[in-house]
Amino acid sequence: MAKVTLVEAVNMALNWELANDPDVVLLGEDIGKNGGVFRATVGLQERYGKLRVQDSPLAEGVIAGMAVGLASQGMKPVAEIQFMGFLYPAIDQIANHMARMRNRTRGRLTMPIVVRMPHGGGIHAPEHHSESLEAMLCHHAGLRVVCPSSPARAYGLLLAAIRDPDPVIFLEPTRLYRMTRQEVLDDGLALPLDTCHRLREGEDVTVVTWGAMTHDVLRAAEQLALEKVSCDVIDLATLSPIDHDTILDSVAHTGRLVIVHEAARNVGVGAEIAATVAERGLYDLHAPIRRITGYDTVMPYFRLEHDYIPSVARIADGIRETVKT
Amino acid sequence: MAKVTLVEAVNMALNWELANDPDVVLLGEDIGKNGGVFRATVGLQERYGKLRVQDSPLAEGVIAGMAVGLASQGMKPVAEIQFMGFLYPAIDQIANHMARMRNRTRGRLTMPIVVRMPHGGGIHAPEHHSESLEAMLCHHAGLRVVCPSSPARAYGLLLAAIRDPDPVIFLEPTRLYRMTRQEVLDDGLALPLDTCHRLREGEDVTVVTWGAMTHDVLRAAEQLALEKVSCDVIDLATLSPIDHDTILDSVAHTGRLVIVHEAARNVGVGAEIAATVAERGLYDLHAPIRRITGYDTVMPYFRLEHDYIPSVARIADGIRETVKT
Amino acid sequence: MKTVAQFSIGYQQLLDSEGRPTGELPAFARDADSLREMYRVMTLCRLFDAKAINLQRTGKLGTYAPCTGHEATHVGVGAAMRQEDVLCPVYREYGTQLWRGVTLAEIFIYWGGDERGTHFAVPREDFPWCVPIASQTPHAAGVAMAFKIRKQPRCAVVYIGDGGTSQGAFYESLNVAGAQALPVVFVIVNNGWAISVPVGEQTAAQTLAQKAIAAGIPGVQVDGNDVIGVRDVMQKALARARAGEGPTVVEALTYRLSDHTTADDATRYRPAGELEAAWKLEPLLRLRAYLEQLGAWDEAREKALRASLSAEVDAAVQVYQSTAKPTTDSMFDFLFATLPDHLVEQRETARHYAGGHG
Amino acid sequence: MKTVAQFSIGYQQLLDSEGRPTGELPAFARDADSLREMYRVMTLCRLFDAKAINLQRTGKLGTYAPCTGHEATHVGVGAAMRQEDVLCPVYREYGTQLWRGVTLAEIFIYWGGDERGTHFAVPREDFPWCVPIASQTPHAAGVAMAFKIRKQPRCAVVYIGDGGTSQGAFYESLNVAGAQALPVVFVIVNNGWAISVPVGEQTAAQTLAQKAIAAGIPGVQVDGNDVIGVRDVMQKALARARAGEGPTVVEALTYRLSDHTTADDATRYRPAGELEAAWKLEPLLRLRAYLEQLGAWDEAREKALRASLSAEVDAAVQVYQSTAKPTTDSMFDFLFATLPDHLVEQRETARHYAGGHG
Ligand SMILES: Cc1ncc(C[n+]2csc(CCOP(=O)(O)OP(=O)(O)O)c2C)c(N)n1
Ligand SMILES: Cc1ncc(C[n+]2csc(CCOP(=O)(O)OP(=O)(O)O)c2C)c(N)n1
Ligand SMILES: [Mg+2]
Ligand SMILES: [Mg+2]
Repeated sequence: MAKVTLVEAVNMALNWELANDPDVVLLGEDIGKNGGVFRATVGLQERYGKLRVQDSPLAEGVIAGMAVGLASQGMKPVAEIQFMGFLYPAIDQIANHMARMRNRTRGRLTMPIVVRMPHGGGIHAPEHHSESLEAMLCHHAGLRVVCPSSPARAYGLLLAAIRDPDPVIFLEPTRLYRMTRQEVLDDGLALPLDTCHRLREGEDVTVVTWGAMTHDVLRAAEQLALEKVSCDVIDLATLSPIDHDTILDSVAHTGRLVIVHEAARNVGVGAEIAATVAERGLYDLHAPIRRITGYDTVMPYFRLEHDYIPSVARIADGIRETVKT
Repeated sequence: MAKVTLVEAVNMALNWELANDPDVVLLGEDIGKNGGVFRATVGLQERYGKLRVQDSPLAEGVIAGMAVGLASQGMKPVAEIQFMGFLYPAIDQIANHMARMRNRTRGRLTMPIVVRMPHGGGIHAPEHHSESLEAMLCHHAGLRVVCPSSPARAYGLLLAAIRDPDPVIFLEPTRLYRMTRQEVLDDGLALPLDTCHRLREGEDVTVVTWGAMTHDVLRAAEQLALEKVSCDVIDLATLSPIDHDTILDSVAHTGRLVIVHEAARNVGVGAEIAATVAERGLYDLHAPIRRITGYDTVMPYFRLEHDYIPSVARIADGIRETVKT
Repeated sequence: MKTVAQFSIGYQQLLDSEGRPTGELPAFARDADSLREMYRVMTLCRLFDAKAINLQRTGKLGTYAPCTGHEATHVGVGAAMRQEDVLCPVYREYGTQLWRGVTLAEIFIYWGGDERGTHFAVPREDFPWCVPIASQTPHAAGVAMAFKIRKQPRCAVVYIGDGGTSQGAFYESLNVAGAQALPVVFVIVNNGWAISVPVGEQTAAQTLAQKAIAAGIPGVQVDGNDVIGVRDVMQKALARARAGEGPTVVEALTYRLSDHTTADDATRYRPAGELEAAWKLEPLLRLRAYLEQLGAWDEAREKALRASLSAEVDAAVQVYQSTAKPTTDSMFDFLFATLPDHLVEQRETARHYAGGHG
Repeated sequence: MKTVAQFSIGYQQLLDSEGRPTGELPAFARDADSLREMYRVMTLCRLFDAKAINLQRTGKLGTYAPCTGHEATHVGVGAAMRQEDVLCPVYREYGTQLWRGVTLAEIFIYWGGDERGTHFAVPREDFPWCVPIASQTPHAAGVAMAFKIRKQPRCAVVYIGDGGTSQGAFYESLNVAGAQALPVVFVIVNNGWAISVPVGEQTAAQTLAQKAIAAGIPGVQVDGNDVIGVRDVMQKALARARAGEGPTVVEALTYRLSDHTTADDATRYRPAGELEAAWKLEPLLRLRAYLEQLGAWDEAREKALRASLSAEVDAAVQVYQSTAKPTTDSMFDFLFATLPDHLVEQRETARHYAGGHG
């Protein structure tokens, strides 16, 4: 079994589905001969041809809109947006059509689409290449939003996303693309959507996070373990719909909740988690909920990006404070 | 002093600024001779000419993008998006440029822009004409989002928005456009932004809402008053940044919080209010926070729109439950 | 300066405004049955339109977008298509839709504010009405791409208005269709107005067909009030597409003889003289004149047709008005293939308050 | 079928690939000082580019978009503009920016991941680099509209790449500029590639200049490696715009002699032969050949120029490298004219953790 990076796991999953489902078709900018700017699609056009792995013209609206058309014919398009900051030209198609077509047509035309894109910062890229815009997507009913935190989860969740009969936005954390390697069996087995993953069991505080931040949270949790603070770390994995029950169960046990995300705080996904616990788990809380997030500023150019993204120190301090209260 | 509707108040404010500030320029679809599909700009092109009150080509991206260009030259564009569901083609310009230009250029190019648009449902309009998408806008740093709840507030807040040196998204509740008349003095006096308005004082529960829902909340509060339940009703008015202090003060007093909005619940603005109270006001809460909102579905076609929008009965029941807990 | 590229835009009119052939006509124009069928659907559109406006005025229908004036364009396009082709309409192309099997009742139900109106029993694969202007155009490109991948001899046809040609999505779709030689035909219905904005203020382009040049694909203008001309141009464009030769842009020149929608009042912005002049060119009279020249139509047939179509429209109104309000469950049940847990609770709440109106 | 509109696209080249005039040249081409100034800035671009790539390779600069090969287009455009005009660049048009007063240090600081690089001391009203492809085009239309409203004899100039011409925003901007006769010139830099996609796969259009036809405005092609041809075409387009005659599209045919950015490896997708052939047409050699024909240039001057420009570049590197990291406060302080309350607390937090790297 090969040890692969997250981006290689994505490539493996795409390859599996292309090989096994003739309806799967990939489209996006520079995904063909170039294999994608992150190399997620490397080798696939060569293997499956120019029609099944298409270089799109430089227009995200067309990529998403053609995916809608393809899906209406029963194909399963997997579209790539080159960076999340370039999602905006596609959002009309995603929100007004992908998310709505099944409902609009009372089930007549369905949208088994995946829209993949890099997510988050930390790779010293230019402006607009480091965004975390999941909140905007999660707010739109009719979409699933998924964000893996490891190569194995990327493989299994991407397979699940492609096989899902409804549109899934698949966010790939750029910091993780090549950060670690993991053994991933290329067995075509999907992981379930709509469910959290517990990354570490603990007693004192529930920490919910996703994507690249899971690694920083785990490092903070390790530090805290030395101080005898034990964290129940939950990887949200599917950001919408949220598996609130797992979180509520954990909070019922720990009595404390910290949410960590890279995106800006204001009206972020963390707010939804906090709000739901304040509605359904209020009496379990022994301390105020805490969100440790990106600031409510624009993602800065890269000299400051590590001052924007919550650091292990900031996370550890926040958890410490919460546990003390 | 004339009694005017909300849409007439909008027209008055636009007229005031056009008359008093030569840098103000209006752009949008059908805002000229036709006076706007809701008649918000009626008479203005006739008075100020085709350059200052411009019919734009049918392209929201151009409307927002030209506003950015105009603003960079020190003009004060007031752009109209015909319905909020047609905001998506403009969102790239709003999020990637309007919200960022001052920060990007370290204050060299600034964006004194207002983007006006109808907000919410309840007027039996076709699909895409009844959306409430404030959450998506509020999540983006660098923008202000404002939503008036009466003719007088529309007048005063719109003046403030136009005079503000930074971009303001101004949401005009369609249900209120012609619902009530109110005496509004055309005196050019702006209301402050970034602050809530208390619509009704009460002891038992804090109810936060905005836009058209304020009227339904007030009706529910009246009903509840007969049952000796007294509601502290807060009109959020500026949806981003949120005046959390006023809300927290009220919750400190009442011990209970209900949030009512028309938009879908998941990752909505209500979540941010709830999360902040769960962080900063947790110990004041005597009962779980409750959100009474649109469902996490697509806004239905109009035969069901009143089943989607929280009704007075649903609001009253929710407050009753919260007060009982 | 050296010239490196040259282009021209042609214009086709096969029946002049009096219904006289301008030259040799295509074969179908000598088939009286075929012509009468086109005339039937065009007349149905006219009667349906009047009824819909009437229902709206009396509070029995929501905002409605009329089609009066566009009948030749819509029916000409429909008649040129094959059933297995796919249509991506905007919101007023009932003539094409009726031709393809959408029912009057479905149209009423849609404008009555009920998603069930889009659940076309026939044609199953056509797109529903598309309100966000121009956003339907990439769908057609995607549909056409599916046909190309699967090597099916089918075409996508997509409508757009003169106003819609200002939206970027339209050009993007033309461009991708050209670059990938997709089997799709773009039909620009130039009816002179985009709500209150006349086409001359919408663009500096002398024709809208020339938008095609930007994408390196052929563009052609046709008299959109000449159903024979429209059908002929469309048949050729579809044949090209089906043969793998790529997309075409067809600009149909017609006129919006109504308000934009029932929520609009065109007298605010539109010169009365223009409307009057346009009525002289309207498409039904023209086809009828030609049919009469062929000896294939007369007053008696006209009366009978109108009576039977009126009955058809009335029957559809019946179906529409007896369609019960959708259940609140229907807000939830079509969102996903299987309802996620958190929506089960919301569905319960909605049931509990069903029918509430504040 | 009647022809209702005809169009053609012209191509201009004033110096051939050997630097020989193809006919009579404009006045400025006989002014040796002016030509030498263009040559100076073109050479500066070339040296700057090499230095920037080198800094990136050694970890001292972020991802960088080189300009090698584009110098004639960029400098030709800059030289044709007036200082009071406004430029809306994409991300690699340093030649135009340097001509207008942007400094080398600002360019380094920008690509070093610091917003202060966009705070141009000169030209104050130019737009900063614009990363989201094509989104700069409506800005230029808006700037031009401001000039029109205020009756100022100024123009906006906006760049876009061949890949960028696939984005809807570009067409929307052409269209509004045409419809409202705005003083703006759109410069399409056709360098053959959009990252890995060759222009022939990007569109079926034979020329990119013909995109203008969709908007009813003039479009022209120019040899983008011929700085005299570019400047001349641009001067004429700007004169037209300034005279109130509206926008023009200029397509400059050049070639990206580098990788797309330092994060790219063009050998993965680009035929080596193509690159080799393109080097034979590169713009510096051509202008130098012409200057030598005029007797206005020689090896000694070349050496002196390169030495002085190298020193200039090194000095800029010094400034760049001695620019301290921005404070965390700077994330907050430019967001709004006055910082809202809730950000004061966040600014404190950021200060507290300043410099932390996880
Ligand atoms: C993206 C978007 N913006 C605005 C609207 C509002 N709107 C509906 S129809 C219309 C005018 C359309 O004109 P045209 O394309 O000429 O079509 P016609 O109505 O004449 O058939 C406008 C502005 C919309 N539906 N979608
Ligand atoms: C909206 C958007 N989508 C994708 C990208 C990623 N991207 C950066 S440059 C580029 C290619 C641009 O090609 P072209 O317009 O020809 O300009 P060139 O780089 O050749 O100068 C792409 C796809 C982007 N910056 N913006
Ligand atoms: Mg029209
Ligand atoms: Mg290029």
